[in-house]
Amino acid sequence: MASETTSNGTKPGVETLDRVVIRFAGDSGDGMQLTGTQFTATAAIVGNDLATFPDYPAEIRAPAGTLPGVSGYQVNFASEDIFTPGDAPDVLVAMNPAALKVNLKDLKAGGILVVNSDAFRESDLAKAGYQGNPLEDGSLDGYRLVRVEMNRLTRSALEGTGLPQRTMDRSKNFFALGMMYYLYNRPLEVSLRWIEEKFASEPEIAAANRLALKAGYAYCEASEIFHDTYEVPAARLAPGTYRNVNGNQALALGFVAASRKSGLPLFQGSYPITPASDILHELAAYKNFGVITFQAEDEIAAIGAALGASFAGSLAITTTSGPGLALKSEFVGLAVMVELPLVVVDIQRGGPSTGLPTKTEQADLLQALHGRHGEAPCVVLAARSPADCFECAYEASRLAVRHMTPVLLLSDGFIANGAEPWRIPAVEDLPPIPVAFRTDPEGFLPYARDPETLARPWAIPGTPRLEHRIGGLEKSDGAGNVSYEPLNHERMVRLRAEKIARVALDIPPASPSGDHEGGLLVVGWGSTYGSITAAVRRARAEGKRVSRLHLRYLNPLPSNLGEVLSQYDRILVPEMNLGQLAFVLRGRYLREIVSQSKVEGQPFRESEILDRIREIA
Amino acid sequence: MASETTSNGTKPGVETLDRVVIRFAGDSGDGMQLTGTQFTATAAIVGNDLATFPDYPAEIRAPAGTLPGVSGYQVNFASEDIFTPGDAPDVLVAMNPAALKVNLKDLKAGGILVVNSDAFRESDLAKAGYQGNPLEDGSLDGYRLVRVEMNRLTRSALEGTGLPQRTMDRSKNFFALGMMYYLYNRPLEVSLRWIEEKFASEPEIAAANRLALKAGYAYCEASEIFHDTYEVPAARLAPGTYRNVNGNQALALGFVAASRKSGLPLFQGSYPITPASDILHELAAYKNFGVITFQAEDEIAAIGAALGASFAGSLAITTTSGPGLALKSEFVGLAVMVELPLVVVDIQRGGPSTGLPTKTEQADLLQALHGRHGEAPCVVLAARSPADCFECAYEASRLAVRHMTPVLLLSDGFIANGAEPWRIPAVEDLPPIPVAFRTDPEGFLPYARDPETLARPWAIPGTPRLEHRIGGLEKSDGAGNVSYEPLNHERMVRLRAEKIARVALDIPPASPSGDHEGGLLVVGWGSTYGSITAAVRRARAEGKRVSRLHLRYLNPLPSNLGEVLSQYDRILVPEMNLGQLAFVLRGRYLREIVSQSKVEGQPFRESEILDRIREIA
Amino acid sequence: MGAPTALTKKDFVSDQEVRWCPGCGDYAILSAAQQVFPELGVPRERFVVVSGIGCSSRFPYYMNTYGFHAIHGRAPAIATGIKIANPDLSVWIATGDGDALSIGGNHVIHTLRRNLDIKILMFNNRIYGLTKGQLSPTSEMGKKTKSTPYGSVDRPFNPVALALGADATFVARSVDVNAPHLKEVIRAAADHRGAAFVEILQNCNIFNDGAWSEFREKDRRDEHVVELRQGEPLVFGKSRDRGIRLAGCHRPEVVTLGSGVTEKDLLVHDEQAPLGYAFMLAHMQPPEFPLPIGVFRRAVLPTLEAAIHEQIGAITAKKGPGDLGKLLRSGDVWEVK
Amino acid sequence: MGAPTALTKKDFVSDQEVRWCPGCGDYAILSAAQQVFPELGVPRERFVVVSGIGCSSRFPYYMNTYGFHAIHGRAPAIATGIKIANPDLSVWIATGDGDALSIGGNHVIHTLRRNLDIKILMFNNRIYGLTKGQLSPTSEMGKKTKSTPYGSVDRPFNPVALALGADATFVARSVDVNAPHLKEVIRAAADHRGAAFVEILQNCNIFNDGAWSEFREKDRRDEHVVELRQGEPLVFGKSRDRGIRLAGCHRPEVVTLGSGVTEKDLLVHDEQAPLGYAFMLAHMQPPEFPLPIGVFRRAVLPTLEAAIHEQIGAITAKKGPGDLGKLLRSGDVWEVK
Ligand SMILES: Cc1ncc(C[n+]2csc(CCOP(=O)(O)OP(=O)(O)O)c2C)c(N)n1
Ligand SMILES: Cc1ncc(C[n+]2csc(CCOP(=O)(O)OP(=O)(O)O)c2C)c(N)n1
Ligand code: SF4
Ligand code: SF4
Ligand SMILES: [Mg+2]
Ligand SMILES: [Mg+2]
Repeated sequence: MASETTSNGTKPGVETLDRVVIRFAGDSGDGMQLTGTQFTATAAIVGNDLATFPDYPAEIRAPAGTLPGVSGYQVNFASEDIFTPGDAPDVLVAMNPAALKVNLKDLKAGGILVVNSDAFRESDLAKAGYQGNPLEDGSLDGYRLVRVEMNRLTRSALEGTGLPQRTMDRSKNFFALGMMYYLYNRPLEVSLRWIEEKFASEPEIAAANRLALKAGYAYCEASEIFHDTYEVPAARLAPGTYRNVNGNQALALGFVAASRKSGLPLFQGSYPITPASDILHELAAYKNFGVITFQAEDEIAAIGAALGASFAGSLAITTTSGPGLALKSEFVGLAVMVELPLVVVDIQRGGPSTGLPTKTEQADLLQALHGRHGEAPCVVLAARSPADCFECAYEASRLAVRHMTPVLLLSDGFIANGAEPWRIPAVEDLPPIPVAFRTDPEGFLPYARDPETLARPWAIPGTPRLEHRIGGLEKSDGAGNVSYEPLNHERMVRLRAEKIARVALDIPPASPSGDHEGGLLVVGWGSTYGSITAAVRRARAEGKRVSRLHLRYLNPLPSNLGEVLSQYDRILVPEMNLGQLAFVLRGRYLREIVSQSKVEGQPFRESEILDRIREIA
Repeated sequence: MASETTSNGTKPGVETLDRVVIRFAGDSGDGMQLTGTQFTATAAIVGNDLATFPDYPAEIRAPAGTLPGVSGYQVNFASEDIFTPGDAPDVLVAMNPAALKVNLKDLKAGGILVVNSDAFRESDLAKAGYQGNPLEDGSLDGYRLVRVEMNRLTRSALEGTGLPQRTMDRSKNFFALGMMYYLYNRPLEVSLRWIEEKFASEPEIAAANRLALKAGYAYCEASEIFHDTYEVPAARLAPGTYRNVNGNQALALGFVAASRKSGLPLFQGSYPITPASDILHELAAYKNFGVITFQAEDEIAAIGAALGASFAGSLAITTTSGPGLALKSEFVGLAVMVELPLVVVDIQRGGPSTGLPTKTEQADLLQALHGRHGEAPCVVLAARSPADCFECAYEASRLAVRHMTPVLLLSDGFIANGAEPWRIPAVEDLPPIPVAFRTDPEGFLPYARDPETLARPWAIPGTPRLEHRIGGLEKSDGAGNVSYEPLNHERMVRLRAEKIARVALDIPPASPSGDHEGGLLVVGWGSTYGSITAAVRRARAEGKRVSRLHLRYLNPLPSNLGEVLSQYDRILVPEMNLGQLAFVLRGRYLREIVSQSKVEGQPFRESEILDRIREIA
Repeated sequence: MGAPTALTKKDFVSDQEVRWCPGCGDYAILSAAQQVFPELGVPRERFVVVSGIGCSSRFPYYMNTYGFHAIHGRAPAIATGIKIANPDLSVWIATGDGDALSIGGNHVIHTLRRNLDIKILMFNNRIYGLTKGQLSPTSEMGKKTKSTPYGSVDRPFNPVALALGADATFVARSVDVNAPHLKEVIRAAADHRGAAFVEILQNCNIFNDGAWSEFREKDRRDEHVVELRQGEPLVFGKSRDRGIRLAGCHRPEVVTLGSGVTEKDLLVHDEQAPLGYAFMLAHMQPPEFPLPIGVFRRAVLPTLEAAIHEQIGAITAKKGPGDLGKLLRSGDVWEVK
Repeated sequence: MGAPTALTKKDFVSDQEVRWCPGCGDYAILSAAQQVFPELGVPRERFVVVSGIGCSSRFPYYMNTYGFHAIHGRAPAIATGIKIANPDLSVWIATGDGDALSIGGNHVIHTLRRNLDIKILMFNNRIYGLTKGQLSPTSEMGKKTKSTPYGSVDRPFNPVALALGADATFVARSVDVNAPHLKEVIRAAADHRGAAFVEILQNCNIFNDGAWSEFREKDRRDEHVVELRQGEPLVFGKSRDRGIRLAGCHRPEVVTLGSGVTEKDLLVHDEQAPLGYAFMLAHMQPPEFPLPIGVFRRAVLPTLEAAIHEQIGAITAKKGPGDLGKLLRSGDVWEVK
């Protein structure tokens, strides 16, 4: 197959760029997610650093051609290291008028705009709410407009296949992909191989897509619609083996790794919910790793089953999004009381209530910290990027098991679906997760505590002579029998709090990047990592005294955090909520905090944070 | 019947006291709650100010005679105004050794200790874990021990009734009550009348109780076991009509009042849970007020039904305790999104998880504020005393309806079951709760907003030409259709926040008692009101510069609160949790706060707060 | 329920664009409801359609009535509150197999046992549509879905049996694209005074296409379904040449008419028969049997909302309407001057 | 399930004081379980008893086995996780009518449909005991409780019918104080491979005393219950002089033996009969009928936990045990030097 891409030689007018942002946009039925993923896969293999942002509608399939039906996939690929999918695309591929209308505002001034001109008939325009035809009314004069009759060209490329016209039309996304491969001098192999595998059982479809891909490439070659082409060389990534992962895949892999390294079978209790379902889909495929996935009747049963499995000695996790976490609240409280390890993953989405299920947000932090009755402290972590999800899943598992506690792990729709290159760790380099079930009946007390961590013993059913009962009523210190004794209650409430507080001894201290002190410190958590990092780098390049600190551990906070914050003059906390971490930091450290909020269901642009930094740094 | 109490004349050696604390304690089967309630009812009629603290076991009926089976009822009655059930009883009535063992530590040094000596057989002592007999080993020398053979005396008083001995023995709590009536020169009528009504269908039981009550009284008269007796004159309460209420009764009455004054039928969706169930029991009796009580299959269905009833135009409430509030989290978020009035009552109990179901705590504040995914702000109120529950229920209803929002109302086990005199308001003095359902189809937009409150119109099914759809997906501003538009989402998130913030314009400003500035300010919320008030009064009497502020409105906080706090040098926040309000105030106002925590499932004693004030004022 | 009004289908079409996949069975159900509602003699403003979350639960947006798109599984709770608060309303639930039977199972069975006068239309596509293709509690064993890539090992519910187990007073089954039948069943549910549970076999052409082909396709369905009609024998087949007979009590069998077997030998449908009968029908499943569609059970029993209001009425009649002033002053009161 | 061990009742008595009201029916159930467990040939450490919240749910504290006193209604969820994680354990649920059928109804029906090898003992006292006397979903209509001071207007569930509706593979009913019968039923549940639902009529002598007197009292129960015994006719009465006959399919009737009616005319119990039969029995209710006790249905079907582990085994056998290093490196990978 490799021989088929020999056309990918050197071409006249190849300009080298550091980074490029392409957005593919079309109708939900146009296969844009696929196109984006393919472009990303190739960029990864070429060795670019990259970041992606899939943005798709909440409806399964909104009416074809309408604005709510528009699906987009943005990929930023670069020879330098990058942190975000990019603010404004250099190239917009718009497969129909609705896609144009929704996305044009983001395209860089003077950017390349590739449109499928076959989709701009009057009825198409009407569906998108256009009065006139933007391709003709001069409204696109500020862009490098490239009109391509993609339907016609795809059909003619596929003429020999004998496929019905509707089926042919479905391949036009590969035509578009081929064009982009030409424009950026990318190899076709990765996608050709993928087509082969994916459509193994439908050889005509495979053939159609293959032909369309090559036709798109060839069309550019022949027509010279692009005057120049570009090259984005490989990035100087740290040496190692890489793959491309999105956040949910990385979480799944992290849990499997933790299961292997701890020797505990992995049990996932889950109920499908966007954007968390993919973790279930991923893990359900790992049966030969002994992974048990249990799709429960609801979120409550899902966490209940996980807690039961934890009692029985599994590495137990439950995965959900905000509404599901709300439902699990009561059970998380029980997990706090019975002190069993459990990882609860919340892939945050736009809220409140059903909100914007396919959009991203960070507004569940306070729920994660406080959303339980009574004093019910948990460990709370947040992942900052797709690849970081692997480490966070692993770390959440380690902490849960070592400290015998529920751990809440926050991610969000942006990093769950967004992809980036991940340097694959060697299995032997993963930190150990030692587990010792209690087996000795001598002196066994279910609520005796490890002097260092205050964790209680894990004594699993099936172990002779350790029969004991746990439950949600207050426990007597040590013996763990039901106790209504006032002073015992106070002691236990404080012990549970102290147990979580001591996790701070088991995590790295906060260590800002930039200056050790003075000026502005930008503090972030979760998926704002990319935008903050990029913005701070830019601001520093502009000579601003600005540093940054990204928090993985939100409860307990690193023990030196108060000290660190006190080293800086001003603190800015950008969050995709109304200032939740800012509130927590104020309450904890009595520090004035500048909160930057964005609650649009969309990640921060680098420029938004940069602008704010410029205002206050 | 009144003539039967002529014996209650003047007696030699009647000493006048300002206040007295009695604790009745016995086995759960001994009827101590009843005895306490009767003493309280009489004290109320006599005109004392009073406060009570029933403290009963979590088990329905723990094994008779054991420590976990002990049930207690403390009543503080006074001629001055009082705020708490009292720290240490002046009199302890102990019906068995277990009751003695559990309660003795609280009795004042030199206090009166009345014991049922018939219950101190060897087997009784063993059940309570006594080695010897405390009545004989001198261990009670520090108290004024009064041994009474209550079983024998009750039996002999009931000889003529022909009742079986076991039945006779059940009346011995009335014997004890009669003794206390003698000791404090109380009339018997109130209890005699109550016995008549309560046991109307069981005349032999009525007779037995009546006889036992009088026998207890007469026995003291005859035996002169008490050298002196005491009088506690009527308190100088504000003029008006009074009755005795506990918090749950007062809540029920408040909601009925709000229903009547608003003209909205009251709909309660609820699922039984200690200590909230009594609100359901109370309201279920008010059928001729058109009150609908729906016992749902669980807490989720309970709030769901209430929200449905609200949509249909009812004054809708749902009542629960912490675990139930956790379950309702997701639905509260929906209520925030659909912007319908709804009152959610949480009678807090000891947590986390099942915790200490019959004990009191204030650890659900952060859950009430933050226990939902997404940015889902609600109004949060807390009642401070049994009688205050009436006003809070009323006010919660008013705010919910006026601002079209869910309102969370916090109470706790202490005030839910504790009783105090309530000055009954005149119906016409209750503030109006105007409601205007939208009926005009002209220009109707489901999410148009009142310019003052930002409330949306309440358009109920059945109204012609206002057909519209609401739901949990993000709404477009104004029209209320589903919208995934980024800027609309941001606008709506901020509108919902602003709507709640504006409630601050509809509530009274914070107004501390004591000094306007300087010194220590003790800030409280909820049921700590009594202990704080008493402690601050005492401290001021000692010359301390200490003021106090009790917050009913926890979200939004009064708009002048930051300003008020800044007037004082130090701030102390006593709470029955690990410092939840303290955390909120720090986060909001960046003020250093001294947090005083008590998490024993027991209310603060006046002395505990006083001691802390002395340390820092 | 109010004076008849001259409503048409158009009156029930909302201004919102319908956002289901082209070809989805939900369109047919929507159309059927929009045709039946105007014929029910209920003023439009008295209809309330409540739903949970799912493709099917988008239904209320497209009905120009009052509507409440609730949270996943909780439509019955909201509908219960609406109906009790105002029994004059005609309250409908549109729900999916996941919404109704997975997360919402408890609310459904409680609504049925309480016999609230609420109509539950459950769109059964044997899959989670909105979340893009996971197992549902009606998915058949062995099914490969996104969440069961190696095939499911869960036994599915039989929705009709479950509803009968919850003592539902009206239980029926119909098929999305069998318009006349579906409309008849919806009408029958509307006419029933009490809780109605209607399972509608619905095709999700994206994630579970063809799940019900034999019952949906015009040229095949006559061979694969048997229509239940009150008082009529259970006959089926394109040429109505087969029927259901009892081989023994509780043991139905398929027989071919002719050669000694006549309609007289067949089971005669009785919606009011003892529950064991309806339960037997509920367990008639392909391939052994044709799938019964129509009304399995119809029983008249008091509705909860009526009982609640009657009780309130009776107590109010006895005690007199509540007087707030008196209530506040009830119990032992005393005056302080 | 493991080698037989010489266990006795004593081995199953925990060191915790039993805290039910004197006279509560729960004592009898506890004693029955403590007698049956040692006879099951399961080592003590393999028993896990899970419960929700309620008086009945205190049960695990008194059993000297592993135990999990969960939150209200959620015992089946926890039990499911335990059983799937370790199928070698013998997993039991102790629950009440409120815990199992009100808040926990959905988990119960899903556990039954999935056929996990879990035994559910539901203590039905037709009341909420622990919360001091509110209506339960099995309370009879008209009942005055704390939450229904004027009498309830809710139709109750029929627990056996509901379990059958959920397609439970083992459904039985027994009575707290009928020790031999109760032990037999518990043993049968233990022996069944699959989900077992056992309704135990239990007296709450504090809040609902006498709810089941006619089925509990030694001198009355023979007249009011009919014991279901596999292959035996349905005979009852102190002198075993009456029985149940079918008046028509699905229509049972009570007949007196003698005067032409013999045991041959009676229904013969078959635990494996088609479901319509068991459902019919479930609806035999006093006063018209004696109350059936015993095993209504027993069917052998694959259990969920076995199917899960078989699937894992089969796939592992086919693909080989997972290699973590390979997994991490799967998909398109590239090297950066
Ligand atoms: C609390 C909660 N959990 C999960 C989800 C995700 N979710 C939305 S719809 C759905 C299932 C839809 O299936 P079904 O009810 O069968 O409807 P269909 O889409 O097939 O019509 C799920 C799991 C949610 N929205 N809320
Ligand atoms: C989430 C939650 N809701 C409500 C309760 C209160 N509650 C405890 S037990 C119970 C019902 C008990 O009834 P049942 O299950 O029949 O058990 P019984 O006490 O009668 O044995 C209720 C409502 C609770 N503990 N948790
Ligand atoms: S996903 Fe399936 S059920 Fe949902 S709209 Fe599309 S076809 Fe219909
Ligand atoms: S309240 Fe009833 S069920 Fe509970 S322990 Fe007492 S008698 Fe038993
Ligand atoms: Mg479905
Ligand atoms: Mg019960």
